Amino acid sequence: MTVPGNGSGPEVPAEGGLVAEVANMTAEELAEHEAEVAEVVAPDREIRAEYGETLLKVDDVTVRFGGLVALDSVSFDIRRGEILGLIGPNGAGKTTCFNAMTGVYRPSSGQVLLEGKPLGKTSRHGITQLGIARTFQNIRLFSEMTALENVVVGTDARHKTSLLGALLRVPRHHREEKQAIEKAMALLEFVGIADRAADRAKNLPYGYQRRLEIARALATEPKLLCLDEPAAGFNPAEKEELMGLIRTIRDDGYTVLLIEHDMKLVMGVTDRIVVLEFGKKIADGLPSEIRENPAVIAAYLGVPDDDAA
Amino acid sequence: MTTTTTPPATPAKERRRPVSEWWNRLSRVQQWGVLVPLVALVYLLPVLNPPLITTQPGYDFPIAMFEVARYALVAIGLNIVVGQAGLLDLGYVGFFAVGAYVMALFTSPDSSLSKLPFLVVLPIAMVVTMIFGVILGTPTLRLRGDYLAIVTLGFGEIVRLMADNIDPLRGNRGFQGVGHPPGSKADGSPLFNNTDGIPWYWLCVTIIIVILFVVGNLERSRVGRAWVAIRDDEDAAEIMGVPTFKFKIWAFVGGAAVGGLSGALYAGQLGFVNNQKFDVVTSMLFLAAVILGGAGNKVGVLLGAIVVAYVPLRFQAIAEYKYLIFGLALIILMIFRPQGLLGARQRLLAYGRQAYQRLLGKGEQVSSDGSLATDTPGERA
Amino acid sequence: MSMIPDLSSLVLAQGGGSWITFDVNSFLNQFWDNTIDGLAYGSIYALVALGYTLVYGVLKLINFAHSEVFIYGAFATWFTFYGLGFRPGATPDLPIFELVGFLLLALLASMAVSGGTAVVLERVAYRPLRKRNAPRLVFLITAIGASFVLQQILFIWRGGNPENSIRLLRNDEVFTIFGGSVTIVTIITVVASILLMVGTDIFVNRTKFGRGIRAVAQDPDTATLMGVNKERVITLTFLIGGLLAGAAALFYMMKIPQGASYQGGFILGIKAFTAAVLGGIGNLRGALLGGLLLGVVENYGQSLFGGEWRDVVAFVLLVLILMLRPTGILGESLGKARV
Amino acid sequence: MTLLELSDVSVHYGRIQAVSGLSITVDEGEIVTLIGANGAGKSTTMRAISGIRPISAGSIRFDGEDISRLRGDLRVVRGISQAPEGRGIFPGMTVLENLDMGAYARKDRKNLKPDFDRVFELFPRLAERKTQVGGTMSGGEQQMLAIGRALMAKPRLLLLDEPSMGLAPQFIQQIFRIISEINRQGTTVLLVEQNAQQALSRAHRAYVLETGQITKTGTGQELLADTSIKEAYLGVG
Amino acid sequence: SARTGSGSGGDSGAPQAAAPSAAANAADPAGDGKAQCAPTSIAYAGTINGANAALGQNILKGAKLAVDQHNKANPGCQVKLAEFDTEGTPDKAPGIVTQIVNTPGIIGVIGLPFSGESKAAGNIFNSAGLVAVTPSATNPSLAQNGWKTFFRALGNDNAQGPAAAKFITGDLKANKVCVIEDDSEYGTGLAASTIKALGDKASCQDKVKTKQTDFSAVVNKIKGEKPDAIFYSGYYQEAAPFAQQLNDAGVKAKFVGPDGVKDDLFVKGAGDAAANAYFTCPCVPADQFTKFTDAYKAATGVDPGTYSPEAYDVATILLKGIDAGKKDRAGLLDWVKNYDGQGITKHFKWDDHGELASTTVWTYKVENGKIVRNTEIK
Ligand SMILES: Nc1ncnc2c1ncn2[C@@H]1O[C@H](COP(=O)(O)OP(=O)(O)OP(=O)(O)O)[C@@H](O)[C@H]1O
Ligand SMILES: Nc1ncnc2c1ncn2[C@@H]1O[C@H](COP(=O)(O)OP(=O)(O)OP(=O)(O)O)[C@@H](O)[C@H]1O
Ligand SMILES: [Mg+2]
Ligand SMILES: [Mg+2]
Repeated sequence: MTVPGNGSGPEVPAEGGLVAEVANMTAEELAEHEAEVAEVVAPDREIRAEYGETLLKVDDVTVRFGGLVALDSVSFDIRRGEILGLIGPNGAGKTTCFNAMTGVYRPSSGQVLLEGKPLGKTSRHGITQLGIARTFQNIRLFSEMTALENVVVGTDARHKTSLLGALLRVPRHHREEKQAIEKAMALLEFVGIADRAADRAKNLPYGYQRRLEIARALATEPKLLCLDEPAAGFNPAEKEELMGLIRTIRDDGYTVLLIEHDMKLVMGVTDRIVVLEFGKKIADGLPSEIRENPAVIAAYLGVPDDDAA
Repeated sequence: MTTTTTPPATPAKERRRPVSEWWNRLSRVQQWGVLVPLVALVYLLPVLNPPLITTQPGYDFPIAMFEVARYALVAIGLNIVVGQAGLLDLGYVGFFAVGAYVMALFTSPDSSLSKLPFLVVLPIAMVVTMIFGVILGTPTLRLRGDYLAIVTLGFGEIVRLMADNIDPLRGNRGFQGVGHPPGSKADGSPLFNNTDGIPWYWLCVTIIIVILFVVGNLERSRVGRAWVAIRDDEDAAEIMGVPTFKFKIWAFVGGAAVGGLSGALYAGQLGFVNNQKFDVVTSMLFLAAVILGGAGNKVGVLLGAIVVAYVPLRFQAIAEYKYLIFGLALIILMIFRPQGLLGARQRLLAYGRQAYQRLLGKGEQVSSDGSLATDTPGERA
Repeated sequence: MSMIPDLSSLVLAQGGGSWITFDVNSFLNQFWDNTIDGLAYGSIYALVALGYTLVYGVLKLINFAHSEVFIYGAFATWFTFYGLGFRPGATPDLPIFELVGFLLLALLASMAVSGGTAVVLERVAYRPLRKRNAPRLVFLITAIGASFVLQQILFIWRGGNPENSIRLLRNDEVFTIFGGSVTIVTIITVVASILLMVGTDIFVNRTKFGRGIRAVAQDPDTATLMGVNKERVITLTFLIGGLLAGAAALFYMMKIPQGASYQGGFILGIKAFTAAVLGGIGNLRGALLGGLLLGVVENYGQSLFGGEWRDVVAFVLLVLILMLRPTGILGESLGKARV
Repeated sequence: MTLLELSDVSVHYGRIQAVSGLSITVDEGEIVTLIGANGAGKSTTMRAISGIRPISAGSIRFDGEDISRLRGDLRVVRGISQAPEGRGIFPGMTVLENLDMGAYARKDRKNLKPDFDRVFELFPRLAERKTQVGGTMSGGEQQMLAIGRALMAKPRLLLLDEPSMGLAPQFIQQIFRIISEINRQGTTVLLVEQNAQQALSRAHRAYVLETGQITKTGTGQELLADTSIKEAYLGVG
Repeated sequence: SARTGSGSGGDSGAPQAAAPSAAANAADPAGDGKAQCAPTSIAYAGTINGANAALGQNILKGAKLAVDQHNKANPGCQVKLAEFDTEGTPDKAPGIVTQIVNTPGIIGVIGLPFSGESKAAGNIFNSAGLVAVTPSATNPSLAQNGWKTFFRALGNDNAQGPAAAKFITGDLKANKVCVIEDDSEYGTGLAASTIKALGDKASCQDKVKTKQTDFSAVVNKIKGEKPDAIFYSGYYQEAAPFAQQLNDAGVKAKFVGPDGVKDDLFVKGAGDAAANAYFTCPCVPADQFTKFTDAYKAATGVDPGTYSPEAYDVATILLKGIDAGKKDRAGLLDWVKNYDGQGITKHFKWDDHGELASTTVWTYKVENGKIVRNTEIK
């Protein structure tokens, strides 16, 4: 993709812009275009953990709310390059686990380590800059901003321009702005909502908002992407699409932690699954193992209903 | 079963913004072509003293124009805090007061401090106000929403009461002979004095233009986006990597600097500073200017400032009724333009126009203004 | 906590210098007098604060025109006295029976006028904005505009001078507590205020209507889905706030018979609002606590530092408390908002 | 007999038309399902029926009465209750208070105990957490609360906007069982669901919504068998 | 002394003593009714609808009365009184005053009422050579700016403070005096000079705010101090509730207020407490000018307020100048500078600074709900 307004390509694109163009592309052109998009989306960055090594470690984490133990001495690893599923009944502590990882809650005891270093008291934005990004179970977009702007805020996490730089319009500011927009546009295309890039986030339909959250999280160039029920509100066909998207994200070099209640999606996309119940880890293994695990079936999966085909 | 087409029940009102749409369609060059003559006209306004618009015979028009411009400057500063970062500040007049007092302390013969020239004190006033911004901001920016509002209100009052009570600040006696910029007329009298509003107006308009550029630069950068993100959802912003505290302080300090600057100008033009006019009501009027114009829209807040400062001066001649008229005007304007004279809409991307153009074949934002059709889908716990 | 490097503490640190002097003696000597008086004034703050808190609770609106709602009640009291044939000057000697009757009449009038003003204000100024889904801050500006209008109506009608003092009841000492004198007005004010506040508290927390208020406050659309009539809840909220302000106005006029002046509500309004925030805005019991605390501490501050520091003390108290408890004394904790 | 009838209903958000010329009917005692892609206008339709979004054209009749201009809260009194998209829990109220709000418009508020008991039986988690504040509950717990609250209203017409969202699998099955159950007890249900498989198999009739318009209608089984539906909504194409 | 026949006013301690005959020959705005002049304007500049609007209204109405009387009596000389609202604040004043000096027809000004605004805008009158006589601004430093156009129609704070102190310690025989000041320039200035003159008899002090209504803490403090007298340095608006609350609390000390308090509104406002009050004022007792009082009441429906008589006098002086043929600013300025005559409130003759050449301070007290003359402080 080209830097916007940078000469190459028609200065004033046809009505409908890139979105319309893409819609009219032949399969071949489309593939090429998608490759370009993927290129921009995939970040190039230092990650200390090698593929397959532990990227993030949840080490004996307990979170209490008053008398309620939402997470009870939970430990598990996330390895670089994998898609790890985190499942469990409602109120099992999955979202709480996300919150403990991203600094929203501080663990009552235990710690979270990223690339071997404890997150300790790192601020929430600091954690994002270290490389953990997330989406929210209850959508939390910047409602007055356009979709594109939302994503650009994500890219800002990697930017260095500050007040003075912006005031004086230093070259770095120009460069970062151009890159940010280019990247954000690519991300919107990547998650499939570029056609409403200029809409305010709050006016987007639910499904678009969920995808926008993913795009915004990806924009922070995370080492670990945490998705909290990204498929909520999707129909099965859309879930299928989302599965593809998550795989592509992983293939682009991201590590993914996924909370989801849709078993088809979880079983279809994850490499490994951790199961929580009442704040405790009750199982940890390959999807095929989890599917058969009697404890998990009892606690979570339930016996398939007869009258639901 | 009868199905009649009932007339629309409370029809969603069509909101068009022909002017802003027209403006957005213009190219940069065309925009300049409109802007330059407009700015020239703005500069010439006090000289032209157009009938109907003039505040005379109630009030000297050039001085009125300076007052309007001063309000506009204040509104731009406050807009950074309220409009962009969404931090409701009801004590902004405190910064204004600090600027005015710094100017008075360093230039008035009534002060025991050593005297400095006006142009030297101007930046000092800004820096001191910025320090006050940090002092105020550091402990209070933890507070959310209206708690912040009332604490800032309290701070504004404390600043004013200090001016009342601390003897070296001379309370009601005040400081006479506050300094002014250099330059003199043909007859040797100073160019900047308290009877001629024109030079002050020109100075102030020039400062406004510079500040508009500066604020515009900030708005279309990481900083402006961070502010809007904080305004929309502070938690989400923090988790998306925005150092919210830092940017909130910056907003406070930036707003404070502009407030201090306008306070210093005010002191210079009047040539006199005492403890009056730094009260809550003044803060409210500043805020009214911002909201009336459309919080977050820097051109809008200029219009808002014009309304707030100008209306009472325009009706100066019917003194008994001017504040009644003003109050009614506030209510009626807000009912008819609840989103502000110009709706709140910032451009937050430095190359946004091109980007949207490329992506969609049309520039900028397309959805209607949400403030009239709110139903935020994603709920907040 | 060393987190308060605000201007005031810097200056206080220089205490004993020429700017500010501590008068510990007078503080100790008048401690009980100040406490009792502070409670009386604090009850008035609290009643007015309830109006702020209720409206804020429902609409998240700082109703700056509430001070005018209050002062309209004060004028109603004055006009009732005037209409009953009393004139400025010395206090008449009334038989107890008549006195009570007249005061109740004034209470009714004052509550009716304040309540009416509040409801009209809501209808004329705020409802059109709600219909148009205006952003929250816009209400604030309209409130300021309405405050101007209500003030100016009084100014144009009655002029700038306060109405001359008419009072039916001398503010005599009834008994003393630890040497602090308790006057008849103090007793009436404190007792009646507490009764009114308890009543309001029961009404809001125990009745169906009260749940409606809370529901509209937390999520207006969903409240509608539960069958709550949003408009009626809002109107009622303004009405209750107005009625309480009207009652406060009578007590105020008994304490300060010169109180009916077109700008006379302003400072009291700011203080009452401060009290509401101190206690935790949106919280009824918080308003009571905040009002009493503010009334008392102001008095202490004044006797300790001198009259010019009275308001500074009030605002410094506010800042300090919010530093320690960011949502007021009884306010809900912020941590509740989940991510 | 027809309980709810929308004819030619249009709804706008500012200048955006979210629903245009939509007509659906729901008969007394039915379960009717509305399916459609993201942004099709399902939730908008639900909001219009409940009266929290004004309609810009057309009419809505409930039980023979034109309610197009009726205030939302009065529609609840007439017997329309909704568990909205995004759950709409009152964040500062406890579980008990939230449930109690569900019965706000009921005339027979004297004896709610059996209704509370029924909800607690359906969702034991809520019974464990009676005094937890709604805003701190987990997503799924909130969803249970929202459904339970809608049940407390004992409505004639129950509108459910994606009730299975965020629920764990065993609960999803249970929710659908509950829907069938209360329907058998006489409540008419209009259901918006992404879980089309389940929804269609339980529904008497269904409508397919695309960009604000009805494109298909039929019985649940008919639509389940429809290949284009399968492809678009069931993910088995 | 330059004052005509006012000398042997009242014997101290003998209330309602022989009236000073001064006001009998006070200048009358009506003049001889034969004045001829081209249409001319004078202006009132001060608060009309702003801070302390009531005070401004008092002044405006007093001036208006003089102008109306003049115009009615002199068909050949119609003078217009233009009104300008400064809102009493220094920030509005320069714009207003600039407008006034740029309005060619205006040749004399009654104003500005407050010291703050006077400081901010006095130089504008000066450079335009437009005479501005203030009926109420009492800050001493105003006269020290070298402004040739500034005149003050009453004594400044330095005159009244010592006199008040003398009265309190002498006539009232007070040994412990509490001085309470408000936060106005007038109040603080006057308090300072009074405290200085009281010396160590000023045993306690406190401050209150303009628009304050609840004085419980000050009252409690005073209660503890048990003073013989209280000097309240401020205006009647706060003085009235303050006095009443003192009285309620059982404080029996004498309550003394300056000219800002000496107002019928104080008497009405303070209720029972008024009986215990005394006033000092550099003004001739009002019973000297019942004619004015009656006319004022007839014209406006209310009693004259603080500074209404001063404003009437100032307007009269300007009007007499116009009647005497002064038709431009220089002429009228010259007229005022050299004026020497009796007004209803006092004798007017100014020194080079625009201060009255001499001022006498009178004391007053309340009898049967009316303010009556008490003594002249010598
Ligand atoms: N701030 C809080 N205060 C009190 N309890 C809390 C708080 N946050 C979470 N909880 C409780 O902790 C438990 C775990 O919540 P969490 O949100 O982690 O569940 P979850 O696994 O994400 O469930 P779901 O699948 O329903 O989203 C729940 O029972 C919830 O009610
Ligand atoms: N508050 C709003 N302001 C503007 N447009 C809106 C608003 N809410 C919804 N829309 C628009 O209305 C259309 C229909 O939205 P609606 O929420 O009804 O869809 P839906 O079918 O419920 O989708 P989903 O499956 O994602 O919930 C969408 O295009 C959406 O962008
Ligand atoms: Mg969860
Ligand atoms: Mg929906």
